[in-house]
Amino acid sequence: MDFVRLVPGFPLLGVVLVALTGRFLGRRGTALVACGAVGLAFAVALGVTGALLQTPPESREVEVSLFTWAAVSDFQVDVSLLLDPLSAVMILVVSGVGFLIHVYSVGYMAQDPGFRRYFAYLNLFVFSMVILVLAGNFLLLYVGWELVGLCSYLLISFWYERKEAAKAGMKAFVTTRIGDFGFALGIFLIFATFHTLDYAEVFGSASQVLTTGLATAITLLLFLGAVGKSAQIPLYVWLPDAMEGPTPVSALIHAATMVTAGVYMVTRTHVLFELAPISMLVVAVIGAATAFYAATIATAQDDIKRVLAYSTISQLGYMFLAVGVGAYAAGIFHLTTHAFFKALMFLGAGSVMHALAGEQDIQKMGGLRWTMPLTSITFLAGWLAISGIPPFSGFFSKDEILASAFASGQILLWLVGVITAGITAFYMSRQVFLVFFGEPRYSQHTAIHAEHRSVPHESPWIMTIPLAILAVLAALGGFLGPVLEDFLGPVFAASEARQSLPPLNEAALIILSVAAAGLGIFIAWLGYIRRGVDPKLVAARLGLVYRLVRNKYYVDEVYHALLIRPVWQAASVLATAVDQAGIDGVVNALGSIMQSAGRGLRRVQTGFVRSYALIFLVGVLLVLAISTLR
Amino acid sequence: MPTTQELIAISPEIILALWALSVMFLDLLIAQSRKSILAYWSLLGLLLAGGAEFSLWGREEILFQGAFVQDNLSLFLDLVLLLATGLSLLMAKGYIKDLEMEHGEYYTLTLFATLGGMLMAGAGDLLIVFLGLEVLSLSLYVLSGFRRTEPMAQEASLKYFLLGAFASGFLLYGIALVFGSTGTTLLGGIAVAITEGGLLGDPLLLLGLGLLGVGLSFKVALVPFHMWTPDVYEGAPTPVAGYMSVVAKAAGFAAALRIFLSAFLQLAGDWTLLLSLLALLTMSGGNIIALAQSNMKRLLAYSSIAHAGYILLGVIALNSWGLSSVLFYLAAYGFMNLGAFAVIVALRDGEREYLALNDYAGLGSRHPLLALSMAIFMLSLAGVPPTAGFLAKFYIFGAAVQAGYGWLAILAVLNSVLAAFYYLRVIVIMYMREPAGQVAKMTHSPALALAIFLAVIGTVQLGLFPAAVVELAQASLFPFLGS
Amino acid sequence: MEAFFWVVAIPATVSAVGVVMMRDTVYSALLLVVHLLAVAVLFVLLNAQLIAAVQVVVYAGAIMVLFLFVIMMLGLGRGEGVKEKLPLQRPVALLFGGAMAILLGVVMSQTTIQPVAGALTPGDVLAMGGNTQVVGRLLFSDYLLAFEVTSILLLVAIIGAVVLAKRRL
Amino acid sequence: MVPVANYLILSAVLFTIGVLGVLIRRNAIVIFMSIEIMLNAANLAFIALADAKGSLAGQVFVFFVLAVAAAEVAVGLAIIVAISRQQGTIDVDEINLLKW
Repeated sequence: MDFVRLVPGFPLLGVVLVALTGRFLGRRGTALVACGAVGLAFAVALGVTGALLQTPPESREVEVSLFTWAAVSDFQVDVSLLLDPLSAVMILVVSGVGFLIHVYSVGYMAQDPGFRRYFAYLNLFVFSMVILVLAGNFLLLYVGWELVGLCSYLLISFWYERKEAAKAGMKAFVTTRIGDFGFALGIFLIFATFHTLDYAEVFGSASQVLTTGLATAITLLLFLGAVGKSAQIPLYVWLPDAMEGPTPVSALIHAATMVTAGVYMVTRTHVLFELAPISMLVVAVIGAATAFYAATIATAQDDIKRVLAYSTISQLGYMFLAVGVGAYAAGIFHLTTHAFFKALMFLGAGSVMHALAGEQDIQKMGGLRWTMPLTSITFLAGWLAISGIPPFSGFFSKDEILASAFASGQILLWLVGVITAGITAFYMSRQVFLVFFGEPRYSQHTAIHAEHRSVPHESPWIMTIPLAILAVLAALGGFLGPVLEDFLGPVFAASEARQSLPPLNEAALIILSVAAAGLGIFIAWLGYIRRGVDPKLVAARLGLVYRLVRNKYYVDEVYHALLIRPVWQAASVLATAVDQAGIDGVVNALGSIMQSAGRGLRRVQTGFVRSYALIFLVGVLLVLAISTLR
Repeated sequence: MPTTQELIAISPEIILALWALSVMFLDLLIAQSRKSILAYWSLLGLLLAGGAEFSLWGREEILFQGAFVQDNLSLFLDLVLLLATGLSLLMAKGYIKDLEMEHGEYYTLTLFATLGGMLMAGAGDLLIVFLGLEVLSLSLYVLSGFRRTEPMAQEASLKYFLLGAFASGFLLYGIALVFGSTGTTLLGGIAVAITEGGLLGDPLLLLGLGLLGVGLSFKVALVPFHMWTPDVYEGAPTPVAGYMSVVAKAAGFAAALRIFLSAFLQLAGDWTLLLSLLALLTMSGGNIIALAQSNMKRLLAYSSIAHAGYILLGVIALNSWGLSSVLFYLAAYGFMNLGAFAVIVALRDGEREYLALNDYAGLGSRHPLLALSMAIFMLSLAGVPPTAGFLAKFYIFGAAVQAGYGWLAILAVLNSVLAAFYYLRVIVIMYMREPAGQVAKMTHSPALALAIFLAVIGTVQLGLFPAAVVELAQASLFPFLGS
Repeated sequence: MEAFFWVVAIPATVSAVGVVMMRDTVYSALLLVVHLLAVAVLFVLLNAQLIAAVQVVVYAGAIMVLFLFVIMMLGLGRGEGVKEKLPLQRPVALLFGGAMAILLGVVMSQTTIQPVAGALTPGDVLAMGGNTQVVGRLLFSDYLLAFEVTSILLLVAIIGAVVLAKRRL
Repeated sequence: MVPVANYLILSAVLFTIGVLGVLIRRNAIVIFMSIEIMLNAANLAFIALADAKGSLAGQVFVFFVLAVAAAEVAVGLAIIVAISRQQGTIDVDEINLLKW
């Protein structure tokens, strides 16, 4: 199974080819190379998974060491790839969905002057993500982790001429860096405890070496990294802004793959998490809270991509809920189905925007099911999947999570999950109804602007075929569930299997969650199709609540008032030359403190040699005092 | 009389000294228009000296009654110094021609400065440390002011000189006190005297060591002894600034390693508090002030200060891992930092240099390869994987954790998070900002291109396949700490 | 002997203070010569005859002449502008300088120096041929490398001085 | 015999005077001369300690320091001459282009 190295190998080759020879390849050649690289990676991923299936379940774990990367004294890190069912599933998702999105991008980005740069970044992303999931030790995991962050940042600010895009990229990079900081510390702590970073060695000796306190510290730090990368409370703020990037990027990185890295990482290190019950609880609670919280925000967003972004945050919350209650296979299962239906919906949204000359406000759409039949049908498949309507994929995976939560005794979290399922069905239905049903509300101007056609048009085949494939997967992917859980079984063998519920209870749970989804859809239907209830009236009636939700709970504003403004004022006292304006986000605030501290301290550098000598003397006194007066 | 064996063992230093002299003589014979021959001639000398270093690998020679030691540690450091010198000469060749200061003395002084650094790296006696430091410093005072009629260069030279001589005074006073306490200036002798004389708590020794540390701190630019750095880097010719940022720092750390390992190892425990404080001040001070810089050379000056702080962590850890990571860091730092300076040198229109950060706007589309190289150096300086800078930081921080300075490592990681801001700002400006006017012009020169290319290769190579260099670094420390 | 020490130490200190205090640079330079000569006398008291001689000939003689020459040639008699831009510099410097002096002084007043094993008394040195001969021999045996490095250092200084100060290269 | 502590304290005092000269004076030449006082103070400490220790190594060291001082003077004065010619001042407070 050595040829697993080709999975990262092909995309890397793609990057090199596109970057170095793209100029000569032309658009067609570039597209071919980039898509081909990822397609081949997918083929290899299929091959290694097949090979893995040939071996008996207990021995499905292959470590391929490429070379010794770093070695000091008795400590050694190899660049090694670990292929086991978990990473096999992940590379299949990454390269498979990645391939479809590559193909879609060929159509979507056809007119863009940055075509070649785009595909170089995209290939680099696939490479980095594959490295992340195939890593055989924490250091390589960290490398992949940082690299995907870098790619995400490059791609969010891909259209850097737009100020918002550049800012959003910076915000994403910096926010996730706060998480990465925790992640790095966690790795350091692991290293300090185990004196190795190899998965097998760490996990093998964890139960003997770790005390509960230490395990809690390590896992909470690791989880901080996951919170940043997977946009959970409180570090979720970057993901909605990340929608400034091209839509296929949002589909690939900010829905299907990179943001799930946190879930993957927690799953991968579940041995450690299980030694720290508190951390498990934290993961589950944060997951459930984020799921609910982001879902409520999504109900009142009008931007087609922002709805999907908050929905992604919410669905990631579900996955964390799953791993938090020990249902790792369920978490990965939902990760997989989510990759299908969320990528599908993002690409569908992209197709819609493509048709409407970049319009993103769902209030200005409507009736598109006639003009864009394929897009609408596929989008509907995604809608039913995420809403949890059987037999669409989301139903199976979400139900699995809820059942696990219930079985683990976390009834409250289960309840939150069910309510969230209802809200999810509501806001997704609202979006579908506003976009594809009812009367067209887009202005003639928009439509005409779109390549001089009076009617919005269906997207070219290169964009619709990936949509169709994803739609099939989103619809039928749920049936993969048992296979997947069976396949993943050995990885989590050590953990206790979920106590199975009596069939009757199981059925009751299913009925409850489907009922919640149905209710959500029904309310949306009432409000947006039948117009029996006027959403505006409801909004007015709800008053404060609506405004809270509509304004994303004023988090940005609260951050601004609590952190940024005071800091800002303090900063302006520190340095008079604070001339930048319009800074938002807690992170930028931190940055601005440092910037103004820098500006302040910079003044110490007066240019007078005598002041330098004086500071030197102060240093001498410091040194002498500490070294003698002990 | 020195024995033949001694002469062979010290042959790299001899070759370099002779080469510097030969450059002076050649300078007389060569017409002004063909002075660049001297650059290649000097490079040949560096190669020969480097070859001599390689052939001496694995030996451990104590020469001149203990005044000089040629062992793997000094050879490793010498190679770093020679490499940095080579890169800086490649950068300098076109630069000094365009800025009308192409005199043979430039090469002579550069070679002598490197020789000074090599003497520090192999010193077995505080006297040799002092003399090596002075050879290095005097050459650098002159090189910083090599653009003789340029007020900024003169100012840089004067400031560096006055503060450098001031610091030398402290260094010398420190040596005097150490001598007073132990009765010798030989490093090995000091160690013996400390053990036999029971001098562990001797106030005179502590005072002396403190002052000695101050002198070296000045050279490697630790806060608060760093004040000269930004001004001198900005005023000095760019290749000289790059040279200084690596060679002076590496030589300073080399001397510090020598002195601490050979003479004061027993006192090491007493210094952790002080060194930790200095490391903290240095990292934070450098990074925070760098955030507010708008001149590329000053930015790199503050960045180099911050890097000295990181390197100090490895010295504090004082185990074989920590010290080998110091060596590795110096090598990695040499490549990435000189690379960044080489890009600055390349961004030049004849005499006009583009030094403002804003001049880098639009570089990404106008000069894609140059911008890509700069991006690699910046990412490496920021410590983003899989570059040399990442691995170097990982080693150093890991060593700190292993030696029980987890809190220091945490602060260092926090610092490198902070540092990412200003390194990335350069990348953002290059790729994501439209230039206000004309995009900066680029000077094409094969030598310069070679320098940048080598630096890129080094930065990437040490990031991906560092094993060989790490092994060398470890082998360098074997005699001191065992494996 | 004790009295003689003070007779020399006080002028050495006073002249050093004078170097720092004098407004006219020429006076500073001349006082520095006095200071160097006084210290040379102390060197003799401390049995370092060769160094004392070198101090007088090279330092007080050659180097100070160079200083005076530069001062005269460039007319640098008063090299300071009238306005003090850093009014706090002087008090703060005195504060920290004083602190350093006290710190050093306290440590040094408590110091007792133990002679090294095999210490040489002045009588021993005399028996070996006198201070000049013994130090001279050391320079060319144990300190050969340092001696050679010093030659390079001086060469660097010469090149440097020429590069910086010559009008045309 | 004069105790070695006397010499050491004298050298500390001289050293401090030199340091203060560097800090307080603005004339580059006087600053430079103050640095010479510092070096000289260190030399005095060296010689005194060499005498007390009974080791000639201290004297040899001072010999080299004198050579170093001479070299520094050559370079330092050259820098000062160049600046004085070009900028017409050697007041270090006036030489203040590089800052922040």
